[in-house]
Amino acid sequence: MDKADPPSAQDWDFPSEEELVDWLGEMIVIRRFEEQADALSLKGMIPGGIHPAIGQEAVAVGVMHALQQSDVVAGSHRSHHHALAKGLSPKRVMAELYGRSSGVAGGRGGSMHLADFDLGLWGSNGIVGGGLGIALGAALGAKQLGLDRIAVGFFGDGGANTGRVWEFVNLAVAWTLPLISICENNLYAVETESAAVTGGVSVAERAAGFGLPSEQVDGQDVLAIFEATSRAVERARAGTGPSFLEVLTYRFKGHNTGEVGRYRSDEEIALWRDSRDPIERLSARLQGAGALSPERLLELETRAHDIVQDATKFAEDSKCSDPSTAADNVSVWNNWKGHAQ
Amino acid sequence: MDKADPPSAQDWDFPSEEELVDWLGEMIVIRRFEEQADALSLKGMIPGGIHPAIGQEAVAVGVMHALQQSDVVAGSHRSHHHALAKGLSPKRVMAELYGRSSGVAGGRGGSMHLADFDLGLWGSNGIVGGGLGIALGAALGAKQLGLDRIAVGFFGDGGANTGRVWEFVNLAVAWTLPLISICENNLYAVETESAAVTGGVSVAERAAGFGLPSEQVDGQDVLAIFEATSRAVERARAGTGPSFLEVLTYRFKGHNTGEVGRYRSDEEIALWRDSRDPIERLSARLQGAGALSPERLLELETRAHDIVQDATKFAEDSKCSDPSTAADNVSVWNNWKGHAQ
Amino acid sequence: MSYTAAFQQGVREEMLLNDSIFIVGTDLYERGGHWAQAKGLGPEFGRNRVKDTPISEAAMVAAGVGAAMSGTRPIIDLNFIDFAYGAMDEIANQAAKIRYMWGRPVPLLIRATSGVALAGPQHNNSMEMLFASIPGLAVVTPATPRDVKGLVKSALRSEDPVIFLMHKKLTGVKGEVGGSNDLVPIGSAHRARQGQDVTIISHSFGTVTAMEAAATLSKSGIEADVIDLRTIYPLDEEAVLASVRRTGRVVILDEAPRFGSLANQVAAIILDKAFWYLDEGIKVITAPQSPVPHSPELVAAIVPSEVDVVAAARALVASR
Amino acid sequence: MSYTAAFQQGVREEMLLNDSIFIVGTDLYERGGHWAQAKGLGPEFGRNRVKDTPISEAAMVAAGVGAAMSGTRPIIDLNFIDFAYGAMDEIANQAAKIRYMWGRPVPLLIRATSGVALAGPQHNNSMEMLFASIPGLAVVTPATPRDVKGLVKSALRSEDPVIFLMHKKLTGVKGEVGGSNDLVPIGSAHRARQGQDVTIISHSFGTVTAMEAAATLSKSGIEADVIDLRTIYPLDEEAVLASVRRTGRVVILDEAPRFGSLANQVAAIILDKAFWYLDEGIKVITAPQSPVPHSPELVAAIVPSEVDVVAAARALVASR
Ligand SMILES: Cc1ncc(C[n+]2csc(CCOP(=O)(O)OP(=O)(O)O)c2C)c(N)n1
Ligand SMILES: Cc1ncc(C[n+]2csc(CCOP(=O)(O)OP(=O)(O)O)c2C)c(N)n1
Ligand SMILES: [Mg+2]
Ligand SMILES: [Mg+2]
Repeated sequence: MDKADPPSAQDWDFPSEEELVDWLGEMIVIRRFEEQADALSLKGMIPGGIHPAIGQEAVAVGVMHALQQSDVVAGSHRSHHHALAKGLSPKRVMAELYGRSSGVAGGRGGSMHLADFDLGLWGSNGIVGGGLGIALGAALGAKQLGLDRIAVGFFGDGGANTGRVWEFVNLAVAWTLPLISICENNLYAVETESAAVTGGVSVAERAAGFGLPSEQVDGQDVLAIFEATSRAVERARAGTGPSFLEVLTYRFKGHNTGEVGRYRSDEEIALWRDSRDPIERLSARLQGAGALSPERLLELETRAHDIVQDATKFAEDSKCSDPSTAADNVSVWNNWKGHAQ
Repeated sequence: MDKADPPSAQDWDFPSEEELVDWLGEMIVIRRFEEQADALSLKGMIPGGIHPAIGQEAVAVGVMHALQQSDVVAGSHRSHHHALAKGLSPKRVMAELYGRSSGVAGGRGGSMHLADFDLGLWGSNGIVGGGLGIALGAALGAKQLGLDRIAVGFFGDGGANTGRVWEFVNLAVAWTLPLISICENNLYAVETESAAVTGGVSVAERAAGFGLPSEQVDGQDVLAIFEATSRAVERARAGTGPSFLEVLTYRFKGHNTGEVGRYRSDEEIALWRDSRDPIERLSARLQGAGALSPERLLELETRAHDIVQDATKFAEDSKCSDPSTAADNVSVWNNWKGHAQ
Repeated sequence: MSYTAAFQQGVREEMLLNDSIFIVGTDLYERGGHWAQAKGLGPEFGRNRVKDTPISEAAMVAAGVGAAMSGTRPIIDLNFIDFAYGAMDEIANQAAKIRYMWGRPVPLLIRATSGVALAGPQHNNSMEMLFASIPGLAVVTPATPRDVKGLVKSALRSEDPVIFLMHKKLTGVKGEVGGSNDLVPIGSAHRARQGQDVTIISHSFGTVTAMEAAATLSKSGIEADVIDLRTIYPLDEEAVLASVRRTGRVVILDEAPRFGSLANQVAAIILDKAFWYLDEGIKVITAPQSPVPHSPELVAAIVPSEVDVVAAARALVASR
Repeated sequence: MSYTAAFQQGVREEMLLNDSIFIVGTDLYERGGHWAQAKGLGPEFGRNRVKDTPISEAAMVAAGVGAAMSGTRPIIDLNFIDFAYGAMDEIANQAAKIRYMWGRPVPLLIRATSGVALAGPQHNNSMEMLFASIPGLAVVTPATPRDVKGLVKSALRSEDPVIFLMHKKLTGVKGEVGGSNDLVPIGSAHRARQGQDVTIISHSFGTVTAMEAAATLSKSGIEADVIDLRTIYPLDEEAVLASVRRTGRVVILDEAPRFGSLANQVAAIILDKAFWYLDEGIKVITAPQSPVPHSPELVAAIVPSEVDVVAAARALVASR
């Protein structure tokens, strides 16, 4: 496997401990948001349900801190963490889950179709592997326009078995595009253990066969993610082309809200929850280093709580879009001549 | 790359020199058939044209001799060599190219849709990568039915950039299917140099990332092909699953009849034609070993000539299928009630 | 028995009768599929006949095609029909054409959940006409547990590929089912209600709406003939035309976007074969030319309702 | 200028005007594509704007979608439209829905060669209705060099995805083309011939057949109004209906299999909006529900011909 060498002159800085406290705060916001959304979804408040990313917060926060706001991110069906880490407003994300007009997609998209082009989120995506395709195109667009922008596409271990993912990776290699493909390997695709249906030693090694720097990263360690992404970003901005990251992580909850499969052992779940919680880990580390007092942690928690409560209230107070607009803006042609209906 | 270990107790024999003379004869028949088909196509006798496999004969002959007749082969758009080596009648293949009722598909298929289920040719295929999919299914079918049968799917270096090929390879690995995927790497996909658009060191190495034995083989050496395939066959029959072969070969003519691109240098073409012609090679080797007299070679040539002449005459003398049947046998439903049209 | 359980039961009975049937999909063995449509089959029949796959729609269908050509009877479960977009070549260029090219039957059943409901734009494509328009494929869209069971049994005894579409909104609907020898033929519509005033044609969940509308109409003395198509291709033209000849007035209800819809296709067939029986133009009720939004209120705004059907039928009858 | 060269000229002119246009496909740079449709653009505009790809239809379209969202104007050349089956999710679930979901325009042009001709079952799928039925896409099928050039220019100035289908049998057809500011609007049909006795509606190569039929009919005093649709979606209903109102008799010619065809779709629109203008039923002429065979004699047996059109028109006029 083509291990990514540390670049000679690195143009990114390690976060200070104070910054890491902020990152912790972001991870806590995501965690509380997801817990709330999961609970609301169980209560039937969120049409269609959600795929919570609880346990995978470090991936999103670590990656986004290695990016500029102008960089493009495209996600998967499990992308609330990507959206919030990319800076989308929890209020407007929650409103979108509710299907309200104040949602990031006016209630048209829902959980799997969150987007904000000002903030560089080019959509979560309902089709496994679909987000990576959009990111591929964004990387091409950036290159064609001569922009310094790079693009990141997320998908899961399940996505690594779709053909489209490998077409996308190959084209990025062939065209030396500034694309970072990130496989969030949480071991399962719905209830299927990916190891049982995925040939090869690892997804990262599979990717290496396509001729790009590829590495496995501990997905529960926000700094490891940040570093690996930063290296990939540096290569992409330097014009040397795409990179691949396989991030080893775990979702603490079921595939979607309410899923109660018994495909994972209690021990396995406990192992990850108890000893590989990305929030606990960072918190312990900062506390150990004297950078995080119990009061500060409480502050972060309180803030997260308030943000999530506000978001929920915002969503609940928002209205649905005017139903008479439900079929508007399909294309410039949808009101063409006889096509008023 | 997972190199295929030589099996401990090999259950296949090297061909005798006398057998190799037969193989040479088969290669010569293919060559002459293709030359004739190419010429006829240039004259406009073959609707839709053809993709001649001149230069790639050893691949087909070497592979087929490692198989049983009951084993399944599915090909690509360039598959006359596969069809003839699998035992299809040159007459009925030529008649199919002409679109005649005596053709192997009654004139419905043409060059890209040759098939004979008694002989185990489950079709050449007009869609890049499509034949490998059929072979995947045949391998699954064999396994489900408990048959000793294995399946081989051919595709090109261009096919190695389609997503479907890697989905197929992965599923064969996941299910331990008796599938041999063979990439005939002739360096070009139409006029595109595959190296320029294909990431990674080699197709074989890319395949290895999917977790199956994978090797590169000299495609101009019929024995090397035979041996590599025999090893793969042995693994498949032993139930240990799929293998991948990347076969390095070259097409001496254009992509399709009449193509006159200048994307390949004269030197390159000359190098392959002059020093890597699979027929010349085998012929020289057999002559060197005293196993092939000039008379015998002439006999082979004469026989090939006659076969091809007979095939052409057969095709020309054959009729088109009754036009009133052109839309028959689409499905059991196509004459359903109101659907007589 | 529920619509979903009827599928399971039909498949199970056929699997008991025919060893060569097996089912392939994601999360099937333990979970029984996303909709519980194969619940229990895993433990009963084992991993050889209930096969979990990676997320590889093209490979799933390709494997099914070749296995069907081998003489087995694979059921490929695509979960949501929308994911078939990732296997279109395998469906349209391989499965559908192999009999035509080579005379080789491809007894392949592709099951998926379809229909307009929640889950947003990418999971609510109306794809029945896409498949029905491809020569070589049959497409069925049962509306009741009885038809699910009867049709899946027919499909598993048929020689050619069948696309088996089960509507999201019918998943939990309960009803009686037939016995193990009760087949519903592919290509046969069901006259779900008898009436002489107006014909209402629909299929799948639309039949539920049509029956509700018929009940409402009946209260004001309008008796509707309700035709549940059940099969999209081969369409039961005789059943449609017989009803049109009876009533002379036609409402067609379809939740798909109008352009390219089954509704328009059926209208064209009626125009072609029963033009002189029409007392009036046909009322075609469909969704607008739009993706399906996430918000339930917006979805409700585009999906045709009972009210639309009642109004259309009344208008037709009024202009007698 | 040939039909193919008209495409090249339209693209070239727009590329000169707009730096953000680039073209992507297999074998484009040197060869100019399988049909010479981009001949010369490579050397003129360089590898940055004429990009050769691997055989990766899904990746090509995905790259186009994201690049279009970035504000560039990609042309994705799929060679044969049949290969779009390998990129269906990217077309139907991504390109077509992004404006609807997120308000982001996707100014993407997908070009491919289509139509029924030689090359056998897998290379002759009639896919125009598949695309036209997907909300969010436009589909154009020009019949003449003038329309190719005028429509490609419109498409390259449009904001939403356009599927641009060029018929195999028209590849070398010659004709005049417009100047660099002559656009043919997407969604506008062309009245290719004026007559008052019968309307013949077709598109793409069908227009050639329709015009031949009209010439033959004229000899026996029947004057046909020929409507070349040019755009499948958004269909120019006004042009169609205006002609129907003029003649009251309609022949629709389509080389696609009948079930799900554009011909039936147009018939349904006429039924819906001009029922009372119809003196007679509509004659819908299509191919049978079959794949396209290899043998030219068999192809000829399934493709509708001038003779069929003439006979249909005569029958309509006779029953006046
Ligand atoms: C092409 C496609 N096939 C199937 C699905 C249904 N589906 C949604 S999420 C999912 C599992 C994805 O697993 P993975 O990629 O590992 O992501 P994770 O859910 O673990 O985050 C599946 C099968 C889909 N959305 N798209
Ligand atoms: C899915 C698909 N895309 C494109 C084509 C058009 N096409 C036919 S053959 C070919 C080149 C194939 O190259 P390769 O796989 O290397 O095989 P070779 O022709 O060299 O034998 C292409 C692009 C096709 N038939 N199918
Ligand atoms: Mg996963
Ligand atoms: Mg090649």
